[in-house]
Amino acid sequence: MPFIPHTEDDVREMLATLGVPSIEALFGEIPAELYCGELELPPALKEMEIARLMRARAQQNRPLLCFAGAGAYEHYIPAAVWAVTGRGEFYSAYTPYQAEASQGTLQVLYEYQSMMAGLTAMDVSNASLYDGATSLAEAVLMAVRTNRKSHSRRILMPKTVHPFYRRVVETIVSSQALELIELPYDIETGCIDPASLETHSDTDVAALVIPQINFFGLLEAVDELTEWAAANGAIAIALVNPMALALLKPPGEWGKTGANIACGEGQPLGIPLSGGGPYFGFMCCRKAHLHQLPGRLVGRTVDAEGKRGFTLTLQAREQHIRRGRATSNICTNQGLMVTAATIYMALLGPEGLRRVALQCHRNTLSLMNGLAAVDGVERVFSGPFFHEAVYRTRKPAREIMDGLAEQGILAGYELARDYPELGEAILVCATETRTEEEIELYVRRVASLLEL
Amino acid sequence: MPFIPHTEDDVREMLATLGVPSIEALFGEIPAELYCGELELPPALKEMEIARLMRARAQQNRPLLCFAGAGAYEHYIPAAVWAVTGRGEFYSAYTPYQAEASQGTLQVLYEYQSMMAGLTAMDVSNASLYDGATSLAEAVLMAVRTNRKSHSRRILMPKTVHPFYRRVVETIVSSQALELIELPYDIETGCIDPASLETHSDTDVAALVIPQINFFGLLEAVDELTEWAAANGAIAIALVNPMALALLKPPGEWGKTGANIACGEGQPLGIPLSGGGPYFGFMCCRKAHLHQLPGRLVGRTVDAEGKRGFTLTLQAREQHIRRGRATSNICTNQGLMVTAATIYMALLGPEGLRRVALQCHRNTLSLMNGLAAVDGVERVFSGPFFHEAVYRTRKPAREIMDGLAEQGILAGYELARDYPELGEAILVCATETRTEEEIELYVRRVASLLEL
Amino acid sequence: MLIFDRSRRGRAARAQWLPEAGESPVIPDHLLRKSRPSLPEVSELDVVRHYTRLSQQNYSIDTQFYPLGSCTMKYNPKVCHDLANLPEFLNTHPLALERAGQGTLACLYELQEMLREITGMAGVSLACAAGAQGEFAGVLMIRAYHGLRGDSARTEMLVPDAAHGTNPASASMGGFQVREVATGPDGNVDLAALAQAVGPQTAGIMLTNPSTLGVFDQHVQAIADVVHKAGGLLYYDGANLNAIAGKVRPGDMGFDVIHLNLHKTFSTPHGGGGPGAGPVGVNDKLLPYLPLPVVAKDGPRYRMLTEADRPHSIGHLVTFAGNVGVLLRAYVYIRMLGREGLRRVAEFSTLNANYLLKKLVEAGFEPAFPQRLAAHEFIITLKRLAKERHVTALDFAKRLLDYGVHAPTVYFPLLIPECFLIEPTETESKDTLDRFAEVMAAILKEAETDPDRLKSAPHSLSVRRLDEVRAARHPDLAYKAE
Amino acid sequence: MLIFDRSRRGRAARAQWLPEAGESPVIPDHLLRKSRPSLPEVSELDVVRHYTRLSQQNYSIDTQFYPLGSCTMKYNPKVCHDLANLPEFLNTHPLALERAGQGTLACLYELQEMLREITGMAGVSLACAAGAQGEFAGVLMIRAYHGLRGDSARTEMLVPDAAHGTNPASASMGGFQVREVATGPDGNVDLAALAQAVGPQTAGIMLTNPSTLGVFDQHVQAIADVVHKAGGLLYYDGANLNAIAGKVRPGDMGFDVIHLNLHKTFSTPHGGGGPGAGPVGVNDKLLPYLPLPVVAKDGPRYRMLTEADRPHSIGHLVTFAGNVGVLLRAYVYIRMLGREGLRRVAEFSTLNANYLLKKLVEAGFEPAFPQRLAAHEFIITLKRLAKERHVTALDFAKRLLDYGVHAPTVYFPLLIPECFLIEPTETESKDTLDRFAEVMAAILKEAETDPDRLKSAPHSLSVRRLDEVRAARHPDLAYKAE
Ligand SMILES: Cc1ncc(COP(=O)(O)O)c(C=O)c1O
Ligand SMILES: Cc1ncc(COP(=O)(O)O)c(C=O)c1O
Repeated sequence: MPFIPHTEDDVREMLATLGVPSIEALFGEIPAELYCGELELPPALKEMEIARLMRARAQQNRPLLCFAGAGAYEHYIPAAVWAVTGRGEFYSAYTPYQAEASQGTLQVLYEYQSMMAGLTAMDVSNASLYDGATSLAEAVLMAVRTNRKSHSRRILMPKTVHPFYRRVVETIVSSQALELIELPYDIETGCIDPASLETHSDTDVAALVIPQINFFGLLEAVDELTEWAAANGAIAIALVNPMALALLKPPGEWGKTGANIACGEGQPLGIPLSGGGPYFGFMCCRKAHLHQLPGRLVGRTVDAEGKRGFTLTLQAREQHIRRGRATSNICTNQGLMVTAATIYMALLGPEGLRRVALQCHRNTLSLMNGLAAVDGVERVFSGPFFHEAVYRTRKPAREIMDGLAEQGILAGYELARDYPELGEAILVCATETRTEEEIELYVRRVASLLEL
Repeated sequence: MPFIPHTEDDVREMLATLGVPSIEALFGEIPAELYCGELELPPALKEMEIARLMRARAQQNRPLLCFAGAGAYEHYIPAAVWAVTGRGEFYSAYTPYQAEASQGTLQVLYEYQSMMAGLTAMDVSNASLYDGATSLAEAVLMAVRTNRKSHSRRILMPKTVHPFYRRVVETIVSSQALELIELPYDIETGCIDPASLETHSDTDVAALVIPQINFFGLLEAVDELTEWAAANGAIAIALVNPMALALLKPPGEWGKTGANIACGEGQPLGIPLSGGGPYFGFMCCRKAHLHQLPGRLVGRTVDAEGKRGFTLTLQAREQHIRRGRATSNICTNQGLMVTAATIYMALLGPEGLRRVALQCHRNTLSLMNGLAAVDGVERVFSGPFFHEAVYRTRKPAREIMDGLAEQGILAGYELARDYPELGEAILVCATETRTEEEIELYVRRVASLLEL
Repeated sequence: MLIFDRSRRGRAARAQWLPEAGESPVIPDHLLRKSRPSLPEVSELDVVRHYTRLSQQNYSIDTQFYPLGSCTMKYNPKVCHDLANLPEFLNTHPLALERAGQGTLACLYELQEMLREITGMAGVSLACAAGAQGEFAGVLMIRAYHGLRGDSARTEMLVPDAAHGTNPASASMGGFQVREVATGPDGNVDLAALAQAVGPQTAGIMLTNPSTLGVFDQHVQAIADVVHKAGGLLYYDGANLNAIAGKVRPGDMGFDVIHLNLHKTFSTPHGGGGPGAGPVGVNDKLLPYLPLPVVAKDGPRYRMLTEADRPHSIGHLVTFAGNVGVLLRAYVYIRMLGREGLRRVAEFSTLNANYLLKKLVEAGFEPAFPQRLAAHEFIITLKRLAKERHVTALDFAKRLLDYGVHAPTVYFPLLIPECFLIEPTETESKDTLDRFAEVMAAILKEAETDPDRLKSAPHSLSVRRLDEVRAARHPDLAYKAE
Repeated sequence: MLIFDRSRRGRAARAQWLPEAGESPVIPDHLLRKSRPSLPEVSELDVVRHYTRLSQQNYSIDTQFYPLGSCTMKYNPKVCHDLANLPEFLNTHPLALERAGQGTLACLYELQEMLREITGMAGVSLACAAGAQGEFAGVLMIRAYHGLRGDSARTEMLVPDAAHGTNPASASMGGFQVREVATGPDGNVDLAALAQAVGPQTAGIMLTNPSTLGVFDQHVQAIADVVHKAGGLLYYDGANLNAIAGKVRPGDMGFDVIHLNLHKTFSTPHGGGGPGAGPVGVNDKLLPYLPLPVVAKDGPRYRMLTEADRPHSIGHLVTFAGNVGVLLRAYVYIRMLGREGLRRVAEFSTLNANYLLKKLVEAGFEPAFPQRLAAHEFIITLKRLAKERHVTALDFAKRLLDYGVHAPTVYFPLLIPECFLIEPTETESKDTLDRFAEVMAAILKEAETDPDRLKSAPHSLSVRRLDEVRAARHPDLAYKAE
């Protein structure tokens, strides 16, 4: 009986106290016909055995040198981040409902909110959502709720938003009678042409999603797009990469008044790739929208003696109070990931983070320069990018992917399924963890595949 | 400046407070000619860079399936052991000189002492020595100090004691005018023949070392040996494997009155192999010898309000009080390893530990049975062993070692250098971490090497 | 002290600073950041010391008994953490799972299959990030089911009044009107009220069984009949599966769709609020709608099912494949329990709950459902105390903290006044339960003799009672440098 | 509560229990254990909770300022731990180091070479497990040197009276008579006393420089001359290398043999009392005697030197290759510092010490050596307070604990009455030092106004002042079941 501390004596005494002959008797209210009998599950493994099994499973994963981004990024995570995040007191605590016995988690969350507000230059941040895609879906729902000016439920959703995010938004808002209007991109620049928004200027638009950086790694004209939203009574939803914000103008400063909501994927801030999760979504907004913000919030207050303390607050927005009319159904969020992100940001600081961002940028620049010199490779878009970019080869992208994988390299992400119009295109990313030699290796491998 | 928190402002203010123009000035008392100038050291690496370097170094190690023991054993270490041991409060604390601010470490040490006393069936345990070999050296020195009956400084040191231990004892006692008398073993049984001690019965012997299990993995006649020591006024020093004690008669129960001192290597109790260290040495003794015990001791006491607490005690034995006349020069010991061992023993408990010991025993039995059936292999000694045993092959042992290593197996330890009389002999060990398939694999590989 | 209070301009963890790389040679100036983000500037030691000390201000399973009802706060085995964190698992890029993550996928596939068996459903998807998202996926599947049959009149979702808040929230997020169904005096769903509520407008009912009242609804089959006959579907909130795991299966009770909380029943950690994982299971009726991805086994290889395989799927709910790290932990946990161990979870969590209930009743506490057996949790009400001594459940809860135990869930479910929902879980020993009962009795005595001691509790933590009203009235949600 | 108090017969962490395997089929009954070893019987949660909570009762670098003089309690970078714990390092069997541990050996070799450069010696061995063992090895080498020259009259080792206790202890363990040398009023070795003490019986002198009095002995070259002229050798206790690392080298000061404390200068953790590592370095004279093993590089491969390579070696001091895991941590640390970083360690630890000394003097504390600059640590004496207010250095130290800082080293060196030896280290910020100075000042005021507050300290920890006399008078060194 792993993890069950009861001795035979314990059981005997407990049953005696209860005055029942057996544990079975305690299930007496359950109709007998419901019992399922022996399940077909494998027999119990001792810790030593499961450790051996999982090590073997881990060996079946194949480490590839990572040049893929597309929503999940390999960044170096300082050892201190998880050494502290993994402490039992963080790891094995529940949501901080009893504030006085949860000041550790609560203060971390308050600091997290502060850092995210600082990074995005927004007023407030919630304490996390599930991931980047759900943060965008929640932002869309929130925009509709908060936009008193608009009577429509029309959302402009650029095609330069991550296709996975778009499909999640579709699933989540499907039952809410929202209309997601796809906004095309300029095939030359790979960005939204702000002029193209003019066709929507007469219509009532509830919100415009503005991705920075966009899915192709490119920089959108965020000021113009935000201005357009402001001028047209639409909520400007910034979908941002937090790492990029160390370098790029933050959503709070876009256009004249800034975006209304900023959301995105927090994984770049100290969270391992881990096959896709757990990551965390973040969401920040202007004070005016606070009461429509989904998710938990931690506030600073004082105790009975006037001493500073922290507590969950504005819970009237949440499901456990407002039930069917809450701002979201979210309950369990991604707390521990946020703890790691807080420690990551504290460790890196403004300058450390900027340097990481810049190194990613420079590495991808150098990769793309290398590739551009290869016969049979061309850059697909010419504008500036942050740390991802798209190239096209004269051979099928699949061959490049497979060929590089054989050599232990994850070449990037194939765009053909979502963007057939781009041809044999691959989205590639070189973060700060890639060395010059590795970048050169990548270029050489691509070149030799194309020579074949 | 990694790990230095000073800002430029800090430095300026501090220098102003000190009234000196530069940090250099604070070194003004050091004769100028002593400055060494720029050292030839590699330039600083960022954390990300050293992590990459060390991962590459780790890759240069070659994982071998471990069938070696000879003083260091691969046991399964439950995850909880180091998850808790590695906590900052244990990891980054000093020796608990300020008892009130170190109750965590102190209570762990007290519990450790209690467990070791329990395991060995001795009265008291110290809080650790460096490793198994130094524990034996300290035991020998202690025996001479504590043995008031003997006027000699003669120690009977069986050849069945680990040869590495014997060489360490020699180094350490070399300057103390002790005489280490080598006690031969019976070439048939691989054990000390108690009858052979008779030649020493007339001489004044200060101590007799009794290894259980001995270096060949065999079981010595501990009762007879202890009795001999008692009868001849010699201190009986038990050199024991703590894992084996879950199964074997503990030194406190040897003979009629038990051994006087028990010492050994603590590594089997939750400490990783780690290329040879850090491990820890343990030492237990009868109460009568307490004041000659080297190393730290933690005692239970009460605080000003009568509440139970723990503190370092009997420090008058130690170097920081008694200086040149201390029982040992040891200061820093192996505290963190002892913390891990304490948690390991608490997790396993008496029955868990017994089962591990038994599984090791059974695995080595099954390995030796398999090998015995191979043509060209013979067991060297016929008596019962615990979890190590010696076999001899018709081919040079070196060929077996090399051949198996090529196949990813660490075959054991070659005995030729220390025991040329045994021929092409290999000391082999299969702990609980070896599976049946691995044991069969070993046997098959040996067989096929011998067929060549 | 906040980390920002430790910040000094120019201080830094310099081992983390990459070499200065100037400015971007290509990004136009107007897109660059000019303001310095207000992150703290501190040393590595500052960070380690600050957050280590903060952690010590938490109560947690690793340090305290934590009988928080509905939350299943049981021991999180350390080995689950270690094994899920093997570098080969951690370093796999989500888009390379099929190509380079076959080991991960093997675990996920087997987890799917084991959960299918444990719940008695026909198919499982692991994608949902938490219980609430599982509920939402379930609601969407119910919607899709009726929708594809052209049954568009089904606009109502029935939810018992005792349900967890996420149930109605998920139902309305899924586009349904929520209709509450009353609870009878025995804690079961009031069948008469149900009969009243059900109709052609009923899309389904969301049920937790054992319910959040801590009792197993014996009439679950009758409920299933009523709802099914009316054309509705049954949703099972698996938050309380711990009570019956290995003994009774939601599929066998008649549920069409379910979610599980791996961070409850399967002991993945709560992390101070997440991450969790909320796999969903369905019977044959709903199989086509299961959210993506689902892991399939093609010969020796594993792959992710897509829209091409499952055209009627409700789609994707998270960016990638869900909280893989959490799923791996649950996989390890279930493999360690095995079939026997799983059943014992139910048995011993039930034993602990009933034993503790009995001890508390003996100590003078009033159970919410005196005639009922407890499932793995139970409710006591302090309404008498509130009335006679003006000591609330909240006061009592805060006083518990002083004794070094986390308080049970308070004021939930809402229909029981001044209640404690107490869930000891199977990993706590009789000794711990006995001590808890003693502490409860001691506080009860204090409530009679010295009620102010409770009203002003806690006294021994890093802060005294916090002013929550002020926090909400004057929201201070982010540090601002002065 | 002791873990034994939580024990119940039959309770167990069963995930750790291997299947029952009966009895040994071969071990004779009389060699088997009959008594059950008195280990606790507890669950895994019991273990995790018990030891997690115990850990919280420690002060540590990760949680408190810890200015313990002579101990160099600085930040232990987390990455050192992680990298030394890579499974390929952890799982290498000591007897397979050459065959399967080339990566480990590469690190050890480079560490040896870097330490050689840092100390200015001709050769380094990493084998010794701690500082004291390094000292002992050094003493044995001095013995071997004289011995091999037939110089058997050299029976005395000179040790300054301020030396750490391990120095005389190691000297006598190495078979020498210890002769103390007095310290002058300026904290330097009294040269006249030295001249008196030195002679043909002198085997050598063991010196710490900067000394444990916190000052750099400017006459070190003169001391070296005197002792060398007399035929003795100079031993350098490297416990205080932090003060001069990268600036001044023991080899250049004239020392023949040295040890380093990697767990001080090179920031490997103290672990509540170890493990450490005490590499030794020697100049050419003593190279043949260096303890084994030493790592050598033969072309691309690394190997361990043995007695065959070094027939005059004093031999082996530990079973295998020393505390490899500790050595790897130090390797990582030094590589992260690099040449520049190493020098800055000396500079900033010296800056911190002098700054703090100045602040304390301003606050009214009395330095032991007012005319001297501090090295990386310094001494203040509370003898005035002891005399006037009957408040001892111990009382003052205990009171510091109440303020959440670890106390400095007290009553060492023995020759300064009622002293504090204070070593802030370079990883602490000015803010921390300022706060410490404020706390010291506040306690000083308390000592004047409310001395009992100090005498009865600590007040805020898990225990009050412990009765050490009772502990020694009635030794209770192991739990006994009642
Ligand atoms: C009964 C019940 N249902 C649903 C949930 C929601 O699960 P989650 O928090 O994982 O979203 C909870 C969680 O507290 C619960 O207790
Ligand atoms: C000056 C001095 N020398 C020697 C030592 C002994 O070192 P270790 O504790 O590593 O044996 C110490 C340790 O406290 C010390 O401070």
